[in-house]
Amino acid sequence: MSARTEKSPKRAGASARFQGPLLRVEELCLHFHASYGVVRAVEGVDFELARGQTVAVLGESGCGKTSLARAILRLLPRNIARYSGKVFLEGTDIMKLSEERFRHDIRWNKISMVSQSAMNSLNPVLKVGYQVAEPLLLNHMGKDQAFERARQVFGIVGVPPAFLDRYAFELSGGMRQRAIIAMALIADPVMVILDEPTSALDVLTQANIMNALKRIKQELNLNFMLITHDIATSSELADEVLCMYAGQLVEHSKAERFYREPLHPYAQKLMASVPTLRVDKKPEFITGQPPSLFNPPEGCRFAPRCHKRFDRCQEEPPLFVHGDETVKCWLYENR
Amino acid sequence: MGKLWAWLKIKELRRYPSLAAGVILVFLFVVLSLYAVVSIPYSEAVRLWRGGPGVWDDYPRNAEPVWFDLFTRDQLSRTIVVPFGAGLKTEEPLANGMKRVETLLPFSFEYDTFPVELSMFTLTTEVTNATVSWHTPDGRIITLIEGRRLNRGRTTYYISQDELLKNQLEGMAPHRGLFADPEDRGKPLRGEYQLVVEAELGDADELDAKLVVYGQIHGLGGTDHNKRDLMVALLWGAPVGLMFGILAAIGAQVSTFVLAGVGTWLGGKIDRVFQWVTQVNLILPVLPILIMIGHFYSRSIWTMLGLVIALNVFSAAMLTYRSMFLQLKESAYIEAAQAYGAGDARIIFRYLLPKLAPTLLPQFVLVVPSFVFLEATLSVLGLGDPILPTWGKIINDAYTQGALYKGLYYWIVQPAALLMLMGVGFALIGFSLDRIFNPRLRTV
Amino acid sequence: MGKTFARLGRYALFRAAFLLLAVVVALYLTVIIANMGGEMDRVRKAEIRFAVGQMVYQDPANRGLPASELERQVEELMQFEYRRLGLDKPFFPDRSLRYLWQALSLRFGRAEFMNSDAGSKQVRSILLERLPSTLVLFATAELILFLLALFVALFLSRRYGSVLDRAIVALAPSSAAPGWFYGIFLILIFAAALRVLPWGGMVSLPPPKEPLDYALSLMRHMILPVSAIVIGAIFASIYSWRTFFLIYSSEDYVELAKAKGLSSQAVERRYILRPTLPPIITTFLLTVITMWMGQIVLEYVFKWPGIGQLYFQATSVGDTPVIVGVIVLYGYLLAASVYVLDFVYAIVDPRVRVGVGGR
Amino acid sequence: MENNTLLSIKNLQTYFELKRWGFLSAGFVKAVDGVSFELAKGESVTIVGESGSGKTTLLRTIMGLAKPTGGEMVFDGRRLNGERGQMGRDTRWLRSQVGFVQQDPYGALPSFMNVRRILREPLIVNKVKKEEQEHRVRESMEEVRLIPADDFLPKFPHMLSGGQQQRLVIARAIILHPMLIAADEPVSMLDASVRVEILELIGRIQRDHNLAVIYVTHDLSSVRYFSQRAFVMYAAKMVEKADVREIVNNPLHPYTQVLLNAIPDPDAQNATRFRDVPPGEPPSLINPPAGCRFHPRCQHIIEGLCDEEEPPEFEPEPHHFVECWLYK
Repeated sequence: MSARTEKSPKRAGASARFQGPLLRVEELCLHFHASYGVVRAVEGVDFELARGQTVAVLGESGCGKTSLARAILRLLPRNIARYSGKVFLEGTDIMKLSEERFRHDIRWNKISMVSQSAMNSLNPVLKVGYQVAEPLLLNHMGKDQAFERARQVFGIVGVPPAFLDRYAFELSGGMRQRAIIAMALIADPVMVILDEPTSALDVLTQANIMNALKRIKQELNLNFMLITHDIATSSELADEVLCMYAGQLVEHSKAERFYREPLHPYAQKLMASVPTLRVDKKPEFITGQPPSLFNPPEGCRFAPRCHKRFDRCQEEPPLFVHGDETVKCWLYENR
Repeated sequence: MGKLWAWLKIKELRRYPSLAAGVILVFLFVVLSLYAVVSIPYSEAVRLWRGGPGVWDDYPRNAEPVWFDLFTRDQLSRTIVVPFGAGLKTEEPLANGMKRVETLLPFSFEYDTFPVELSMFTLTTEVTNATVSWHTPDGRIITLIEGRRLNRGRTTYYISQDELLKNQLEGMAPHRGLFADPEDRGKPLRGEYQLVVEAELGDADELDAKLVVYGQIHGLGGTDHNKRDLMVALLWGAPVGLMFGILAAIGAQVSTFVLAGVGTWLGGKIDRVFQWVTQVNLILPVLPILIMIGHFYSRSIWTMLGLVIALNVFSAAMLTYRSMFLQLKESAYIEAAQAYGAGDARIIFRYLLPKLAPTLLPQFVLVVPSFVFLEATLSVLGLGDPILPTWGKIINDAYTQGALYKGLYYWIVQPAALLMLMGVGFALIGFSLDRIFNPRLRTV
Repeated sequence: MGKTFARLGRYALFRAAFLLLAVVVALYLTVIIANMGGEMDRVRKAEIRFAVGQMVYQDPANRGLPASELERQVEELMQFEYRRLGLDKPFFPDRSLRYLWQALSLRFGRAEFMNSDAGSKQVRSILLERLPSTLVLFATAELILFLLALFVALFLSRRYGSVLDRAIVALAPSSAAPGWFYGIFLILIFAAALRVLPWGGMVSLPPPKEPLDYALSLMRHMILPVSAIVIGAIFASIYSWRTFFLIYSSEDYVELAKAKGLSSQAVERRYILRPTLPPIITTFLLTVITMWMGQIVLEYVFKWPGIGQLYFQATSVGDTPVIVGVIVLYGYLLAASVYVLDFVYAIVDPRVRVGVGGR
Repeated sequence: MENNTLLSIKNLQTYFELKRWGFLSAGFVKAVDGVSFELAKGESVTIVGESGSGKTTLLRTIMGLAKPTGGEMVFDGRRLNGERGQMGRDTRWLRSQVGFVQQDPYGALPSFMNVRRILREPLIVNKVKKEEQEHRVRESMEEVRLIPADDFLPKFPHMLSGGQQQRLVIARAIILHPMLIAADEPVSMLDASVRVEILELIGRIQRDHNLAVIYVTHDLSSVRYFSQRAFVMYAAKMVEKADVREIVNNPLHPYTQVLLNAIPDPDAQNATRFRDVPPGEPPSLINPPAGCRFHPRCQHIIEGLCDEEEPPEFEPEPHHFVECWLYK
């Protein structure tokens, strides 16, 4: 067990909570080196997130939504080309923190993550209980106290405590996903990033897990950042929506607005392509393909596929802010 | 196969220096093998290597290679041969139908170290008494033998082992004494020497003589204890090693690959039998069995090759290939092929095997050196092919003759270095191909 | 925990039975090969003739009898012996199974030409006398190879692409050559040229009395052979294990471990090293098996008085019982290696220990 | 009247034998356990269910990839599970009559063959004459809009986009002019924007050639516009069969109701409401629960009946079949 320097006492509920937005991201950029050039996965993303609000990050595959989460949690692969911008968590810019301080204060204590492939996110040779309790053991909590906490979070996500003593291969897909969600909650972080938490699961199991996440959201007043390409499922949790296209944020608006009548043309097309069960509306498809991320076209990146394109679109539009909605499209220049 | 060509054609080669180095090395060995087979045809190489009377007479024993000369300031002595018929012959008719014949065998000696051996060969019909004398550049004459009977045909007079002569030269071995500079007996005298053979023989008789002064260094590869020029074996070791390595690799790896494919696809009993035979083969002491068969039955390289292949078909590689095929067997494109009616054979040979062929290549190349060394190991154990000259054989001879004790390092280092280079050449290619083709590696 | 031990026990039992069966088949094959040219029969018959002949000629009762009479008695007794030992029955299945049973129980009878240092002609005592020196050398070399390769591979997996990493990877091809090959060069340098280490042999002659001196002398003699074995395989092992670590360090649970805030040492030990051990053990098993084979020439090159050198001497002299004896011993040693490493694999990989089926 | 039924299945069973230690029989996985339905020529239908419900095994049995162990299957008037010898010829004929579209487009294409080779393989296997092969290849590429054909023919799968790869899979599926297309989760790997494009492509081909199509998916909402009827499968049985519209708007079987209720539509209200979803997981197919297989998770359970006897098929409304005691 690595000796972690003595941690400040656990954030007692009473300590004064930071009043401003929980999370503020400014000009966040993340570019990778690939064999054929530099991939500009996240390009200048700005947004703010109030405490207790769940945000859904939507977009087609390859639009940079997972890279955005990785950038915030500083989980960077070896071939990094550029990593810049500011990320304010409860007022402090965590981008400036040293690796040691970041690992010690932020990782899992402030922000935790539920990764996409639950199937192999558990170490096959360690018992599940140990892995779930590990973050607490790192904070010098006693073994049985940590396991007691683990039993608690297993209860919250609906996993029988007996599974603490099992190995990963002895659990079904749904059980593994719940165990990882429990692991994300154990150090009661401020924000949990959920990267495609249920895309690999069956409909009923997915609904069960979504119910559990809703309960956690209400009881623990937690911030979720839900990353998914499945727009219908995202509406299960989302209070606000960030819509990404080709590495850029194109719209940030409230859930009611986005799911009913989104502003940005791409968002409109995206919503039109989502099939619905209860509403009798034939889905449409979007012609053309998303641009390559290593030499994206000049001006608005959706212009070539946009049905409302006009001459201003040659130039890249800034993010226009109207009240609690921001949109990156010249149509809303003087609204 | 398209992907394979895509890699090899474009400039990928430059991105992998070790691949380029490996290819060059192996290419050199291929050229060496071609040169060997062309310059010394098979039957000639076998004859030379078997040796026997008269084949290596003119070669010194345990001579170091010529390039030793580069490391010393002084000139190391080399072999000088005055062949039959080269001597100046004068005849003097005598009474009663006899004649006195005198043969002069001149040579010049321009070296700073003594020769290692001295021998004279005579070719006569009938000679009653012959006198052989040694003329040194500074005019001294030393009689070697006087009034000796030379019997018919070809005789050899080992001057350097003549004890009488040794005493005559104050105990110095003849091949040093005869050349020693009177003032400084530690250094040989340079200049023109002459060996004179006088004899009385019948008019109809003939007498010819040949002198060989064996030098300290000889040829590119030096010579061994049977006076054989090592270059023969050093050259011929290349084609034999290549042939054995590549054929064994083809026989073993390729058949293992195909059997693993067939076994995994058909599954059920066949797969279980293959798996079980592999387990038994894993426990089978392969080398001792090879040695036993080599001793009891036959050591020809072809039997050995066949045996090595047979004992390696169900090698551990079967397990690795099987696990790869098991994953592949479930993939969608195989199910699609079944869906449009492809039969078992077609699926195995057109869909399963080609997909993993790129991963077979590095394994195949990596296994060649292990077979080349296996052949060397067998030779070192005295089990090499009885007639073929190979590197392992040289190492075996050198080791049994205690080359290391006698300081004849070249004798062991040269074949070992060539073995090493060939092994490393293939391994270089194998490892870099492994990096290119191994699907899992590319994700790192 | 009880359930796990029971399952582990059952797994061990099953593997043992399986390996034993494999050894039986392997040895049966050896016996068949050994007797293809009637070698084994010839030896048996010569042995019987020797024993019977001695008995008849030294029997005081036959003192005065003419030679022809003695010969008749010898002949008669030999026929009787053949029938008793079942040598007259066909090779398949009778005699071959008899030889197999004798081979399995290490009863090889007497050597033809060789004898043990203690002077006994019994093949079994010749073998068992030389076994410890082989085991000492082999076990030490394998242990050093495993620990060294594991440590360096783990160290390198953190420095992917560094100069050291590229250097070691460039050296990987050196493992194409077997141990004995490097042995020759090592002797050349350290024994012949520098005269620092002994040429070969296990202990200096005459062997020192004190156990401590004996151990020191043994270690001094082991330096070259052990380094030869290690050099012969270390770079390839480092290369393949470092590649395993690289592949396993890109797994999802490793990234999750980093995200959990574990220090890089903790991530490396618990999330990279532990899960990669099973495949490492399997590749190490294959290296051990090829090492056993290299032992014969290595012991010959280093004059190490083990069963490898014994085998070499036996084959050059053509002493059949000893040859078959050594092969059988090798069979058992290989089976033991597979069994031990299989067992270690079961301990390291919970999937085997706990058995699949929790789903 | 020319018989319009393409495929009729009565009480079909497909079991897989479980072996322990390689030869001991350890029970059967009853993947498809008594399924019956009829499919007309040119009709398209969707089979919905969770993983482990047996929907994929049913599809593989219809395609001749899995051997049925019971019941009867008649394809285009030809009875299929005949005696030994007959079996081989039948299966090969059946496989040439069914085109297969798979879930993962890149995985479904051999990576070492170029497009021309991929399309020629089914023709070579089914002994189509050489001259006709080139024509058929170009015709099928035309059909799926991979034009101009010459651009694509020399390419390898890794050089195509996700959508193009799926088009190539469809081209390969129709090149033998089959009578039925079997599509196993054809679009679930694709992005929403491309998904509908592919479904429309299959719909058009179906209309042009009067092909029958069977979609197998867990996501009913995306396929509902492209199939006339929908069958719901649970634990190897077909619990409900009806028109798609009927199933969506008027689900009768408790499992169908729960299944549809679990599928979300994009609506901000979802974040506030909890979906009532039955606890537990689908039952094991080795020894399924007695009686109706859904009874352990069903709210409308009738004691003594649902948990003892297997419900037969009822038709409470015209063309709307359901296997549930509520409609006795």
